[in-house]
Amino acid sequence: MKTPLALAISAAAFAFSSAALAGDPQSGGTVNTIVQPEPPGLVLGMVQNAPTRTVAGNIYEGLLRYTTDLEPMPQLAKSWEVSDDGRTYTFHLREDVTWHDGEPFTADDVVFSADVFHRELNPSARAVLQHVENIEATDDYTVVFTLNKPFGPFLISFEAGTFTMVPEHLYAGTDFRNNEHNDHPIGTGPFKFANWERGTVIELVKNDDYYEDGLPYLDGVNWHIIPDGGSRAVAFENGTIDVLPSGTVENFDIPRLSAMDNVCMTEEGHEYFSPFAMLWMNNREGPTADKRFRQAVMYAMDREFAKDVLWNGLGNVPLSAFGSNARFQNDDLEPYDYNPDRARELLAEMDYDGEEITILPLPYGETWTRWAEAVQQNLREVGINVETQASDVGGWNQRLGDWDYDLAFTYLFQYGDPALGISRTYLSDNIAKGSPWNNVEGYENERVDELFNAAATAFPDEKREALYHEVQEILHEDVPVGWLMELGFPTLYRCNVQDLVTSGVGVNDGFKDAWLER
Amino acid sequence: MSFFARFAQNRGALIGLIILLLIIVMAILAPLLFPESPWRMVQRPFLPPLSQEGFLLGTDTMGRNVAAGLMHGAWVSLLIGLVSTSVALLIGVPLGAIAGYYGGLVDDFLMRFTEFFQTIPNFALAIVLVAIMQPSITSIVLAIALVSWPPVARLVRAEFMSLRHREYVEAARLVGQTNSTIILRQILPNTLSPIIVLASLMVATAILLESALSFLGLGDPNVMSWGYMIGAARTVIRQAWWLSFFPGVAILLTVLALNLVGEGLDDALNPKLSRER
Amino acid sequence: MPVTTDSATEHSSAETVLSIRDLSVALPKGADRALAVEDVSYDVNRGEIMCVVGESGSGKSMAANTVMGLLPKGVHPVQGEVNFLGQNVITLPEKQHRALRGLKIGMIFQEPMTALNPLMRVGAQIAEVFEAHGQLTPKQRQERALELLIEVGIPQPEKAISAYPFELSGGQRQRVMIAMALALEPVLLIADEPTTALDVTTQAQILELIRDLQRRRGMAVMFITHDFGVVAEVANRVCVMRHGKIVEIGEAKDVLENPQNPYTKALIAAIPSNAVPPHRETSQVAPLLEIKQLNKVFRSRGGWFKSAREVRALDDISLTLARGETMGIVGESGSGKSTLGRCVVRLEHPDSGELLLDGVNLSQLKGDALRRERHRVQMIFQDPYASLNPRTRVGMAIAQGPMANGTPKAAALKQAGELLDLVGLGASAVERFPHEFSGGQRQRIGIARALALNPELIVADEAVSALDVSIQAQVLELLEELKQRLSLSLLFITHDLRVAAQICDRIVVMQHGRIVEQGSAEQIFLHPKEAYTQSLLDAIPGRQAPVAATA
Amino acid sequence: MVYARLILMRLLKAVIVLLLIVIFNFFLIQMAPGDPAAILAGEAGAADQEFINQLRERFGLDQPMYVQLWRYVSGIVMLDFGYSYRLGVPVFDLIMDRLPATLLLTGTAFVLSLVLGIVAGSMAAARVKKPSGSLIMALALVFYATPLFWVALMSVLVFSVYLGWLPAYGLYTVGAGYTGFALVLDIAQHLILPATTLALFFMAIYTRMTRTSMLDAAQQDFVKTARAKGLKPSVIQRRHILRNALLPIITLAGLQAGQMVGGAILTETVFAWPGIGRLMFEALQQRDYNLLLGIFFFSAALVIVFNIFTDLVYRLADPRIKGAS
Repeated sequence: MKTPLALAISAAAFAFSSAALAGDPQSGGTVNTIVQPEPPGLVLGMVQNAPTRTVAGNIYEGLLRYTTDLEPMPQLAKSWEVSDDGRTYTFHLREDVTWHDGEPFTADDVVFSADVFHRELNPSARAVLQHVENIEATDDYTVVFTLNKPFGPFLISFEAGTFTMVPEHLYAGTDFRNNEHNDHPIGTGPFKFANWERGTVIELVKNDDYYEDGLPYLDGVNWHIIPDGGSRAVAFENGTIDVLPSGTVENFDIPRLSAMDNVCMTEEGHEYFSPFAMLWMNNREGPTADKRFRQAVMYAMDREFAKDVLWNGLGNVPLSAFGSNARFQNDDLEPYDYNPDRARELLAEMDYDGEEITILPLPYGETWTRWAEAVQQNLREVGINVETQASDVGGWNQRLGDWDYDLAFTYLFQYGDPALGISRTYLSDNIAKGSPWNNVEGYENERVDELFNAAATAFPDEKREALYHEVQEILHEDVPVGWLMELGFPTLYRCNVQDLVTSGVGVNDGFKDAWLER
Repeated sequence: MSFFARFAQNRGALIGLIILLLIIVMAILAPLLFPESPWRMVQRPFLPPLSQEGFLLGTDTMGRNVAAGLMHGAWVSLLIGLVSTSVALLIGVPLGAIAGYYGGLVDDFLMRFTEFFQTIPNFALAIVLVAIMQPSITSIVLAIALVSWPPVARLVRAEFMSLRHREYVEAARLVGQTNSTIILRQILPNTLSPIIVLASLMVATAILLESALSFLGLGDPNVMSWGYMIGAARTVIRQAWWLSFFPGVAILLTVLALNLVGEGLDDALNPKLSRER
Repeated sequence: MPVTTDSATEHSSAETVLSIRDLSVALPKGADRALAVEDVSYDVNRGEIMCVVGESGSGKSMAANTVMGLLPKGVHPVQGEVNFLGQNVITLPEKQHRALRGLKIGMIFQEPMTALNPLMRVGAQIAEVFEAHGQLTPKQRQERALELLIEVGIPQPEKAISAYPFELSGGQRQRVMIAMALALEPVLLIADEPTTALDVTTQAQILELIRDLQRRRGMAVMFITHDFGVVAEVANRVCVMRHGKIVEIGEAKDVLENPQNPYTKALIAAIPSNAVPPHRETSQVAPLLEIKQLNKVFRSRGGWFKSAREVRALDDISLTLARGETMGIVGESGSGKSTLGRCVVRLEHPDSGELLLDGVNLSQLKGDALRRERHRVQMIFQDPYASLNPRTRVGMAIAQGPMANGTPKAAALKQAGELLDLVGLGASAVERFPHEFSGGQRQRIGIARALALNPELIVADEAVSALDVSIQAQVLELLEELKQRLSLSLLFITHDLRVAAQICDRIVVMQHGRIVEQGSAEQIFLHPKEAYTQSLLDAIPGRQAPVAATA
Repeated sequence: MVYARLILMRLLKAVIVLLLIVIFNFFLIQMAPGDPAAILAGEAGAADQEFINQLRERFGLDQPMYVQLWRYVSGIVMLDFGYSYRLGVPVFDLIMDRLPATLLLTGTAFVLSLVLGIVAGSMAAARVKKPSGSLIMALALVFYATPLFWVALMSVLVFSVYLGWLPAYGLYTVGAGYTGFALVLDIAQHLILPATTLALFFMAIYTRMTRTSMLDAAQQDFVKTARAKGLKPSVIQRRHILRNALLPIITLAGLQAGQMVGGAILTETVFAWPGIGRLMFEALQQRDYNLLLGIFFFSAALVIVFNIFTDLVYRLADPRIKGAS
């Protein structure tokens, strides 16, 4: 017997989206927005980096969407059930869906996408799929996933960017990466790929045969490619650009831009990712190997200053390893407030000999550079001898991949659930050279491993919560990495663009519901 | 007429010299006037110039004192300019001298080598070099030097070619002086003036190059150079014009001064005497 | 003495084209003297050639440039009149003055090599003259240009007219210049050292041409030169200048035959006599230098687009030079005489043949071996300005040789002092820099430097050609004297037979890299065997005494 | 015919130089830290070893270096520049997409600077020691001394933001759907700012150069001859002085023309001009070796072509050189 959970949720979801509507939508109009940097390709799953997600999220779709509270909403799957043991997930697909090339979308596409395509190409999907024992289509419009153990976050892993549906009839049996259709992606989404002028613009046009009645309202979306932050700001100011997705303008411009009339700003729409800025601290060698040193760093950094000056007060200084958007946050931990004296004490206690350490800024634009400068200054003021080590993206990857650093900036997506976004940073079996996204700091703690693994597969959530709270206490004490900020990535847009952000991934699939008020 | 007299005849040169001296003084005084690191966040960000006691030129995006940055920057920019130029000379002069003096195959080979370097667009090459060596004072200086030596080599070569058949050089050969002596004692001294002039201009170009690199984010993050200041201020140029304005002017003045001085040197070192007679 | 006045009156009868009165021209501040010319007065009359003679710095060209309005910047007349056809050009507005240039006054310059625009065809440059004065149609201009080229006797005028200057020889370019100057049949032709840069034979032809044209057109010609030989060739009247003042003026005949002013006398005396060279006893001792079948070919390296070209600079040259003997190598430019000299001192590497110095073959030595032998043969260079390193003190310049050959610095410098004494500059010169010396003095320094290694043989390459006659004489004397004192052996290379005649025991005449004739100086001058030698002798300006004047 | 032969030989030489450059750059870039796989993995936000290995294998980065070099060079010989690692598009196409934009920009700037520079220069030369002349030179000097990117920023600020006269970035108004003349006009508008900024610097150089070399030429004897003919000063200036003064400028212009591709990186970045320079910078940041090498190859080729071209022009301008053959 099955719970009516899914129906309840989907009902809630509808309620939500209809509530969001202000006035009645009008059709027509094209929105000009920005993608930065130029994406390497548009086939989700084959490429997962941010710009690709932003654009292709409107071409491709996943089985589910998520509210800004990360509650699942129906998308390609109109409903779903979860067995009591939490091991079987059954999805009922919509029957009126067709690919952009007219072929019908069926359960086989789902099986192909999940079992073949993503298993081969998509690391983030692989992370989830390792828990999946078997995927099968029981009929044309029903798919059943069987897990080897319960996996808490399974239901929120179906977002388009992570777990997109790709057309079997075009990809099955081909060399995916050299498939001719990669240049002209075919999805089920509200917009169709029209044209990509390298270095200038990617144009999407309305999918007239879209299965949801009346959607989308827009005739098209133009994603402009403007490499220079300043120019992007200007473009928005002089009206060529209507929407600035999060992170497409330098933070310093945001106050000015948002102050312009007929400009609206929302911080919503990145809950699914809730980017978490961290300071890798090399746990293997040098002063940073000492717990007290790492704590000292936490006390030495004026994170509030960074938030106010560099991030315009947006975002949130985290308490510890779990961000405020993450589930199961343990909030009765003692915060690491700015406290240089405490930092000096700790350094004295471990009698730090002034050995020089380096700090590696994140080569993603001015704000990060400034931030590194600020932290460097903070650390110097408590007597830590730190030099900045400049490098471009390549050098940054290289260094982190080879563990050749002392302190390094980064930020990670949390993907809504600790088991997806957080544990990967601390699990010891996640230590491997060559990737800047795993347990780069080299933290090893059996207890932590146990807790995380148990929590991931525990069922139901109450069990998980207990485990996660304990893990947070340990991490909070050990400070394997520095927890800098949960970044507030605001989206700026002309106020006449309505219902732009209706999900936890914001504009990544937001243009589906968006409409222009005239 | 004395060297300086000839130099001073060119009023521009004199002005240039004065500006240059001022900048050098700035560089020297920096540590005295602003003992603490220019990176120190000392005040509220985005203070406009003159708005606050002790912050003549205001503060930057992170509340750092622009005046302090400017003066420490003078030091960095000049340093980079001078060192990279010297390095370039160290590469270019010997190559040019040898090519010009011996001629023939040696010359051919060395000139092909030089052309080769000139065939790769300068700035692009500089960028690549810095990217490869990862930004730092050293890598920047090297990169600048590596892209700016060919003109030196060419100049020196040309000078040597025109001088090596001068009668006094032949006389030196006749009395049995060794090639090295002839190169160092007879010819080189007589090529110095054009080299000096070129060098003064190269320093200017080097400063421009460095600023351009920093502008693209390829500067040394540990030193406050003018180029860095502009690069950093570029994103906020709209709300804080002064952040990129003052360093911009500083660069302009320095380069300007160096050029004026260069012209002055040219007049003073290459008196027309040498041409007519 | 009142020469100026009576010369002025004397010719008032003949139609005066140009009359200069009390002209003074100021030099810019900082020059060696205040006035370029001072109180100069003379006339130039229709149908005569007036020679203005003087050594460098005498201001002989200043008047001419004033007439043309071509004075260099900062130089300007401060007093006097320059009346051309009755109007004073000094006060003439630039526009009208320009109208005179080319139309009424034509001018030729010294350097035919640089006086023509390298980027314009000869025809076009001539046609410009007509254009400048708005005469004729473009087509007619070309026709006239051709006629003029024919008139000045350019070979293949049809080709020359569309040639670029660099495609013509020096003589031909000078003819083009003349054609230009005469295009509009000016009343006055100013010729500023028009033949100085040319070979003797060419010089003779150009002089002939000018004289001839002058006669046919009855122009007035103002002929500026430093060479009394040339004066003797062409002058009707002479005006001798020194330090900006006129020292003597009068009929060419009178001035040449019995000059009044001592300076004039000195100048005339200084022209290497065209009389028979003194008979010299050639002491037949063992030969010092033996040259056997020496060959040298210059190849212009075949570049990416040009094919290699060959010039036989030395074609199977053989000669011997006895110890203590002075041998003159005479020839025109391109005869290979300099190449010979440079091979002997081994600045050039001969392709084949032997250079036996005291039996040692220098011709094939290289590198250090060569360097060690170098001190045995030294050279005196042509250009007193280029032959000394401007940044090296004179003493050092001389001492460098001995030092390079192992003499300690102190000793070398001391010796340098003695040598400077020897060449008549005084040991004090050691500390000074070349630019503090005059051309003649520098040449003495050059000699001292050559002597410093007391070489067995000295090669003097056009050693006096760049000097004013009076200086020339002094330097030649010095050489003569040194020869006696130190019993030097000299290889004396010159284009100037007169000079050769003065100092050489034996003379070798070269042409196109070959030896045309050799023998004792006497022999060569009195009984030349070869036509070419004869033609050279004939070309010597003023050889057959003052004649032209009376004609 | 001399030209044909000359060009042929030069091209031959060029090929060798190009190959050398390819090899040189190949090793140069290999020295850079991080490889495209690592970076793509990095961008992907989540990557495991398997993912990276897949990429490496695909890009042939798992091969020993000499194999990679051999593959690349032999590719070049067939004029196959490979695929862009990041964009998965043939390098050749990418470059051909961008080249026109760059050539348009730099070409315009080039002509602009050359013409204005020579005009200003000769004016200055004619007005030596006059205030007007000094003013020209002062301006030239200022332009020369001002950092290019700084001018760019300022001009955007003034003309695009405050005055709103000109578009601030891009090659044309995206989405406006202009065609024909309208498009040309639109592009022209977009061209103004970047082209002028780029031109200013070189203009300054030409101005100064023209002046000096005209003053030199004015000293020559043939100028005296010309005056002796009674020619008008204006004619002398133009026909005799300027013509001779232009020779050194041709040489310089040739050099600059060659640098056009590399020289525009800054301008292209600030003005978001979709050209080669920017592509090159991005390729470098992405360690997109094939693309980067391809761009270097093309820009070097361009340099060589322009050198040859310059030689020809020089030959036309100066008969003496023809004569030398």
